Amino acid sequence: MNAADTGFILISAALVMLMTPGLALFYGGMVRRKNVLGTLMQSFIVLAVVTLEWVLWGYSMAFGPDHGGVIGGLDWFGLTGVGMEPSPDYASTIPHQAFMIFQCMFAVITPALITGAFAERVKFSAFLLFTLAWATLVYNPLCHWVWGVGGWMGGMGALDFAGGTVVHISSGISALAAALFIGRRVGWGSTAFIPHNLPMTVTGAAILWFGWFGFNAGSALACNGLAAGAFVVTHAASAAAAVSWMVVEWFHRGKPTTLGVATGAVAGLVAITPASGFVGTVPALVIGLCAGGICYGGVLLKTALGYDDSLDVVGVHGLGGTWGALATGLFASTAVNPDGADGLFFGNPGQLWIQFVSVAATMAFAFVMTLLILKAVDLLVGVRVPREDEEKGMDLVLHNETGYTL
Amino acid sequence: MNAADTGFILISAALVMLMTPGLALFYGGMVRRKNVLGTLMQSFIVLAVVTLEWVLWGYSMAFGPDHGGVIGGLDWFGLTGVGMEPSPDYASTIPHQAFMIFQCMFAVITPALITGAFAERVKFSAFLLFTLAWATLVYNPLCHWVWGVGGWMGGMGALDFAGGTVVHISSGISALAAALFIGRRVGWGSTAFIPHNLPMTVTGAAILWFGWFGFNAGSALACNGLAAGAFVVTHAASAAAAVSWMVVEWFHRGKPTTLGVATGAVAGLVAITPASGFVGTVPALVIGLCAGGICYGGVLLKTALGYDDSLDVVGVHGLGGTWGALATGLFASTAVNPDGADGLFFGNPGQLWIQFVSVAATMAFAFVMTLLILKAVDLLVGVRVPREDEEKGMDLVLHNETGYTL
Amino acid sequence: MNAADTGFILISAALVMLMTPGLALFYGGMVRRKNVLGTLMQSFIVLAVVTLEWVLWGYSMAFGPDHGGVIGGLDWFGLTGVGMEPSPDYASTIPHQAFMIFQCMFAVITPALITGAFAERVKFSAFLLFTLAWATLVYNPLCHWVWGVGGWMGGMGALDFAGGTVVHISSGISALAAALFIGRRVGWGSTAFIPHNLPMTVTGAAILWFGWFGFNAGSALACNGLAAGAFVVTHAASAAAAVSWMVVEWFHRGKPTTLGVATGAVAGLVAITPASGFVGTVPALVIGLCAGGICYGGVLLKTALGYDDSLDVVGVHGLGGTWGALATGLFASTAVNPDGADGLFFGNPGQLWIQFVSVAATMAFAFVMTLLILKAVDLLVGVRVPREDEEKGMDLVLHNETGYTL
Amino acid sequence: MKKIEAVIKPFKLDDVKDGLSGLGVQGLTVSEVKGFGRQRGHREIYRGAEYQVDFVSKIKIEVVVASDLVPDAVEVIKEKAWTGQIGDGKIFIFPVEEVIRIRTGEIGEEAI
Amino acid sequence: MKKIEAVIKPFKLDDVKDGLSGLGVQGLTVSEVKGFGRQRGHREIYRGAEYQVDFVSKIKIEVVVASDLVPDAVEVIKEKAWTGQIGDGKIFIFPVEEVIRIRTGEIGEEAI
Amino acid sequence: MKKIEAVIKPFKLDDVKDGLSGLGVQGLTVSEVKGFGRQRGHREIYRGAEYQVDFVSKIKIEVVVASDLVPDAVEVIKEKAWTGQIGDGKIFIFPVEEVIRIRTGEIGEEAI
Ligand SMILES: Nc1ncnc2c1ncn2[C@@H]1O[C@H](COP(=O)(O)OP(=O)(O)O)[C@@H](O)[C@H]1O
Ligand SMILES: Nc1ncnc2c1ncn2[C@@H]1O[C@H](COP(=O)(O)OP(=O)(O)O)[C@@H](O)[C@H]1O
Ligand SMILES: Nc1ncnc2c1ncn2[C@@H]1O[C@H](COP(=O)(O)OP(=O)(O)O)[C@@H](O)[C@H]1O
Repeated sequence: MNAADTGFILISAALVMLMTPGLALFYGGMVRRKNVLGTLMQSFIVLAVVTLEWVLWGYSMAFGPDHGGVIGGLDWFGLTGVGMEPSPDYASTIPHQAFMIFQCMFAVITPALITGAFAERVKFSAFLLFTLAWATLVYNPLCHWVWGVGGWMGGMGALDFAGGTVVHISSGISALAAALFIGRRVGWGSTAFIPHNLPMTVTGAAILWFGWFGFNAGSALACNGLAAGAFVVTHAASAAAAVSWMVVEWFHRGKPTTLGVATGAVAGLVAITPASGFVGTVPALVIGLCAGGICYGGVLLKTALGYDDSLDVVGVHGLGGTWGALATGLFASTAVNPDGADGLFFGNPGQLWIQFVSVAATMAFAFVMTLLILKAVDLLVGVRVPREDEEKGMDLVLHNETGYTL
Repeated sequence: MNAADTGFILISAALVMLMTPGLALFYGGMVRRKNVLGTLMQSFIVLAVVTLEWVLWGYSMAFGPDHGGVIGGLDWFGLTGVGMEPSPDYASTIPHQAFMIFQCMFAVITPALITGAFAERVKFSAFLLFTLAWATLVYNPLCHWVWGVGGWMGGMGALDFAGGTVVHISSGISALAAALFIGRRVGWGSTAFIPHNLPMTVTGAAILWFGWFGFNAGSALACNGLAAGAFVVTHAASAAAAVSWMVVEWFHRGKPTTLGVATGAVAGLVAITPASGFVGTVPALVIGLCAGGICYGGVLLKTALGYDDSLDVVGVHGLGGTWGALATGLFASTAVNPDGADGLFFGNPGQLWIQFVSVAATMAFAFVMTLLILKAVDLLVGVRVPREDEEKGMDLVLHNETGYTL
Repeated sequence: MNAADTGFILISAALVMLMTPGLALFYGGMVRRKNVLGTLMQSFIVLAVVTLEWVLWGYSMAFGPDHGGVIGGLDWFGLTGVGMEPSPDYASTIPHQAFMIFQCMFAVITPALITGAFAERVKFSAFLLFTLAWATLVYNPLCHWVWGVGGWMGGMGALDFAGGTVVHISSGISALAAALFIGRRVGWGSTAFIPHNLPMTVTGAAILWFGWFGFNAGSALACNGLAAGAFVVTHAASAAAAVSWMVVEWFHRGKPTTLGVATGAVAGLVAITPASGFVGTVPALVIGLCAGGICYGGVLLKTALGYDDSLDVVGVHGLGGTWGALATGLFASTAVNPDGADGLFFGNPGQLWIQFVSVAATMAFAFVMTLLILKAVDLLVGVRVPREDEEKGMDLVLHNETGYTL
Repeated sequence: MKKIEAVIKPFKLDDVKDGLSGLGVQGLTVSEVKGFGRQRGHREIYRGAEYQVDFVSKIKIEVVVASDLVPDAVEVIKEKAWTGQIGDGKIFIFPVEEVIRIRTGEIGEEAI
Repeated sequence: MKKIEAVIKPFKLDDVKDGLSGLGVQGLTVSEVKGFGRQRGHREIYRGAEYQVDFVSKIKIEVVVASDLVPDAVEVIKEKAWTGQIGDGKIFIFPVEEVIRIRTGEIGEEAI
Repeated sequence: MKKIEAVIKPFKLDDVKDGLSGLGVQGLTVSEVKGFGRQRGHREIYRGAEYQVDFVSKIKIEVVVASDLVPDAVEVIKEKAWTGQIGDGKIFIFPVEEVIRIRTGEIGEEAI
C-alpha cells in the first residue's frame, strides 16, 4: 500500500464530491428564480441518495465479482469485504475503501447531470424514484461493463479513462430520452427561459473545473506521471473549448457570452474525460477546440428539433462525451500510456471501431432503459407536476420555500 | 518524517480552513437580508482573530506541556519550539507545524459555530471580546483535556476522533447558554424569520461537507487505511442524515425542504465526527440516520422551550454532537481501529459510561464558562445592540455597509 | 521521482487554479450590478486564454533554455520535451508536466489581478489583446528573470518564494499604468461606486485564502517542513492583516467593515507571498500587521491622487507586494530556509538592497511595457467603451446578458 | 386621460402586454409587488417550523391611456389576466391631469 | 372610493397590515421603495472611503377603500406605523374612478 | 397638491433628485420598474439562442408637491432627465386629495 497514492485519491474523491454541488450551482443559476431551490435540491439529494445506494448495493453491482461480463454480484452488499487493505482487483496501492469512495462520487454525479434535462417541471417523489432506479439499473451495469473486472466493454478494449461513456454519454443520452418523454415546459416557444443568476452559474462552472482535476487526474489511481499528464490535458482541453465556444458564438451571434464561455469550459472537460489518460497535450487542444464548436452546435439542435432539454445536457454531455470517446479512438497513444492503446492517428484504426461500438451500445442501453424507467415511474406516481404548479414554481410547490426574500 | 502524510495533513488543513467561510455562507443565507454581512463577518473575523490567538498562546495552552491534566503551559508561546521537525508527542510523521496548523483550523471553527445562536442582535465589539475569551478559557482547556498529552479526558479513555466533544458539544451547549443569556430577537413569535438566501445556505452546506473530509479523514494524521475509513463513514453518515431528515420532515410537514436536507447533512457530519475513526460503514449509516431524526427534533425544541437559538446551533451541534459522542460508546470497535476501544455493542459497556462522563463534563464546563464570559463582556461593553439598531439591521449599524445594492 | 511530492503539487495546482474564479467573485461583488458579468468574464476568460498561451509558448519563454539571462527560448513550444519525467532544472522530484501546470496557474492569475484596475469600462476585444500581449511580453520575461534557470534577478540573489515581484508587484504596477492610461469611470467624483454584492466578494476572498495555501506551500515544490512552514506563515500573515486593517479602519472611520476585513486578508496574503519560504511565524505576523495598515493607506491614495483604480489593485497588490518583497530582505533567515539568505535583521543588509533592485526593476519594466501595450491596443481597436455603453453596463453591451433576473 | 393600474398574476404579464399592444398602447410600466388579498399566501417550512406567508407575488402594470381607450383596455386586461382562480387580481382606474414626454416635451395625449 | 398610499418603515408592515385587516380591509398591495426625505440616509464605508447614501429603504402600501372607510384607515395606519422618530413616513390619498375584479368582473365597491 | 410620477433612465436619478432638492422639495419616493415603450429593450443571448427582452430598466420617482410648484418641478425633471435619446421617459401628473405626515399628524401642504 502506498501512502502517497492513498492521500491523493482521498483528496481527489473530495474534489469530485464537490462537483455535484458545483453542478447544482451551474444548473441552479440557469433556471428561473422560482425554481432555483428545486434545481439545487435535485443535485444535492442525489449526493445523499446515491451514496446510500452505492454503499449498500451499487458498488457491489458495479465492481463486485463478475457475472457473465454483464453485472457484478451482490457479494459486497453493504461493503462486506471492502476493507482498509487494497483490493486484489482494483488500485493495488490504496485501501479498497478509498477506491470505493472515489468511484462513489462518479456514481453520484452521473444521475445529477441528467437533472438539467427536465429541470423546472418534475415531481420530487418521481425524481427520487427515477434516480434510484436509474443508478441501479443503468449506471451500475454500464460501470461494470467498462471498469469492472470481467466487464465486456473493458474486455473488448474500449478506452474510457475517466468516464466518457459511463458518465457523460450515459447521462447525456438519458437526458434526451427524458426530455422527449416528459415534454416541454409550459411557455416553450413563447416565453424566454432566461437564467436568473448567471454569477451562480459561473461559480458552478468554476467548481466543476476545479473538481474535474480530481475526476481525471485521480483516475490514474496513483500520483505519478500519468496523473500529471491527465491533469495537464484536462486543463488544456477545458481552456481550448472555452475559447472555441467563445469564438464560434462571437461569429454566430455577434457577441461572446459569459454563459457561453462557462459552458464551453464544461464541454471541454466532458470531451477530454475519456481521453485524459491516453493523449498528449496537442491532441488535447484539438479535442477541446472541436468540443467547443460541436457542443455549441449541439445546443442549437434542441431548438431545431423541438425537444426541451432545459439546461442542455444532451448538447454538452451527450455530444461532448461522444466526441471525446471517438476522439480517444483517434488520438490515443501508447507513448502516453503503455497500458492503453494506439488510436487511428497512431496506426490502429481498430481502436476507433471499438470506441464506436462502446458508444453505440451505451447509447442504446441508456436510452431504452431511461424510457422504461420513466414509464414505470409515471404509472406509479406521475412524473410531471400539474400545469398550475409549474407556473407557481418548484420551490413553493415541492418544497414550500422561496429562494430569496427581500 | 513522511512526505505523503505531510502533504495530506496540509491539504486537509486547507480543507478545514475552508469550512469556516463555508459556515459563514451557511449561516449568512439564513438570516434576514439586513444582517447578511454582520453574519458573514462574525465567521470571517473569527478566522483571523482566533488564528492569532492560536499561534500566540492557544496552541501552547491546548497542546503544550501538561499541568495537572487540566491545561498546557505557555512554554510554546508564539510557537517557540514548534518547528519543522515532528513533535515527539503528536503526529510523529509530520512537521510539528503541520500538526499545529491543522489543529488551528479546529480552534477557529468552534467559536464560529456558536455565532449562529446569537445572530442578528449582538454588538461587534462584544462579539470580539467574547470570542477571544471563549477560545482561551473554554476551547483551549477542553482541547487539552481530550487531545493534549496528559489531558484528563483522553487519559480516562474517552474517544473523540475529530471533535465531538471539543468542537460540537462545546459550541452547541455554549450556544444554548448564549441564547438564554442574550434573549430573543425583536419580533420573536410575531414575525417569521425567513432565510433571505437559501442558495447561499446550500452552498455553505456543500462547502462544509467538502471540508469535513479534511476534518475527519485528516484526523487520522496520516494517509492510511484509517483515513480512508474515516472518509467513507463521514460521507455515508452525512448522506444518511440528509435522507432521514428529509423523510421525517416529509411525514411531519408534508413536504421535504432544501434547508432541511442541507441541515440534515450537517447534522450527520456532526454526529459522525467523534466516531469517524472508530466505526465501520454500517454503524455509520445508523449514526447518520438517527442524527437526522434527533436533530430534526432538537430544532423543534427551541420553539417549544422558547429560547431563540437563531440558526439552530443547539439542535444541530449540541444534540448531534452528544448523539455522536454516545454513539461512539455504542459502536466503536477495535476491529476498525486497534488504538481505539470497543463500545457497548462490541462487549464493552464501560466505554459508554466514559463517553457519558466526557459529554457531561464538557457540557457543564462550557455552559457555566459561557455564562460567566458573557456576563463579564456585558458589564464591560454591553452584549446586545439597542432595539432600533436591531430593526435597522447589523450591516448598517455595525459595519456601515449593505449586502446588496440594485 | 517522488509520488508524495507529485500528488501535493497537483493538488496545489488545483487550489491555485481555483484562485482565479475566486478573484472573479472577489472583484465581481465589488462592481455595480450592471457590470457583474463583464467582470466575472474577464477573470474567467483569462483562465482559458492564458492557459493556451502558456502551453503553447509561455512556459517555454519563462522556463525554457536561457538566452542572456533575459528570456527563455522557444525550444519547448507546445510543451515539446516537457514530459512525465522530472526536469533536470526544476523540481527534481515531480514530473516536469506537474511543475509546468503548477506554474501555469500563476501565469493565469497575474493578468487577472490587473483587471480590477480597469473594471467597468474596457472593451472585451481590447481586453483580450491586452491580456495576451501582457502575458507574453511582461509576465514571461519577468518570470524568467526571477525563477528561470539563468534569469538575472534570481542570479543576483533576489528572493521571491511564491511571486511577490513576478505576480503582485507586476500586476499592481501595471494596474496603475492601466488606470492612468484608461482614465476614470463616468461619474467618478460625483457618483458613489458601491459594491453590488458583498457576500460575493467575501466568498471570493475566502476562496483566495484557501487557494493561497497551494500558491505558497506548493511553491516549496515538495511536501516537507518548508511547505508546512510556508503554509503556517501564510495563514498567520493573512489573519494578522485582516485584523490590522479592521483596527485601522475602526479608528479612522468609526466602524470596521466586512469589505475591509476581506481586503485586509488578501493584503496579508499578498505581502507574505515572497517571504513565505524564508521567514518564521513571528516575522510573518509583523509582515501581516504592517500589510493591513500599509494597504489601507494605499487604497486611500487613489482618491488623493485622483486615478480610478476601480477595485484597488495598486493599493493591495502593488503596495502589498512591494512591502512583502522588501520585508523579505528584512526578515529572511537561513535558519528557516538554508537555500535562502539572511535579511537585514539577520545581519545581511545586502539582501535588502538586492530586494530593492528587483522591486525597482520590476516596477519600471511592467509600468513602461503596460503603457506601450495599451497604446498599441488602443490604436488597433480602441481600449474603452463609449460613454453611453458605460452607462448601460458591460453585461448588456459586451455580452448581451444580464446578471440577475427577477 | 386615465391611468389604469392592474395587479395581476406574474405569469400573465406577457399575455396582458401583448393584448395591450394589440390595442395600440405604446408604453406601459411594470413593477413587482406583493399582494395581500383573498388569495391567502402559502405556508413556508423552515427547519421543521411552518410559517404563514401572507403575501403573494404579483405584477403591477401601470398604463396611461386616452380616456376613450379605457373600456377596451380594461376588457383586454380582464380577458388576458383571467384564470378564474382566486387571486386573478384587480384593475384600478385613476384620473390623470397631464402627461409630458421628456425627450420631446410633447404634452397630453400626444405624449402617451 | 379612494386610494391610500402609505410610505412606512419596513418593520412596521406587519402591524399596519394587521391593523387594516382589523378594519375589514380585504386586499392591499405592497412594494419596496427607496425614500428620500428628512431622514437623511446613512453613510456607508467602502475600503476606507465614506459615501453618503441618501435613500432609505421604505415600504409602500397601496390600498383602495370605500370613501367612508378612509378616516378609519388613515387613523389605523397612523397609529400602527408611528414610532415618533423622523422617517415614519407619509400617507397620501387619491381619487379612484373605478375598480374591477378580474376574476368575477364585479365593479365598484363590490370589487374592492 | 399634485403627485408627479416620472419614469426616467436609472443613471439620471441623482441628477433629478438634486434638481428637485434645489427647488425645495423635501421628500420623494423612488422605485425600480421595468418600462415598455418606444425604446424596445434589447436582445439577450443564451447558449447560442437570441431572445428579445422587451422591458427596459427604469426608475420611477413619485413626488407630491404643492400645486403651484408643479410647473417648476416638471421643468426641472425634464431638464435633468433629458438625454435626447429614445427612452428618456415620461412625467405624469395626478390629483391628490390629502397628505398626512405620520410622525406629527400634520396634514395638507404642511405634511408634504
Ligand atoms: N383594495 C385593494 N387595494 C389594493 N390592492 C388590492 C386590493 N384588493 C386586492 N388587491 C390586490 O389584488 C390582488 C388579488 O386580490 P385577491 O383578493 O387575492 O383575489 P381576487 O382578485 O380573486 O379577488 C391582491 O393580492 C392585492 O395585491
Ligand atoms: N413629498 C413627498 N412625495 C413623495 N414621497 C414623500 C414625500 N415626502 C416624504 N416622502 C416619503 O416619505 C418618507 C418619510 O419622509 P421623511 O421626511 O424622511 O420623514 P417624516 O415622515 O418623519 O417627515 C420618505 O423617505 C419618502 O419616501
Ligand atoms: N402610456 C404609458 N403609461 C405608463 N408608462 C409609460 C407609458 N408610456 C411610456 N411609459 C414609460 O416610459 C418609458 C419611456 O418611454 P419610451 O416610449 O421608451 O420612450 P420616450 O420616453 O422617448 O417616448 C417606458 O419604458 C415606460 O416605462
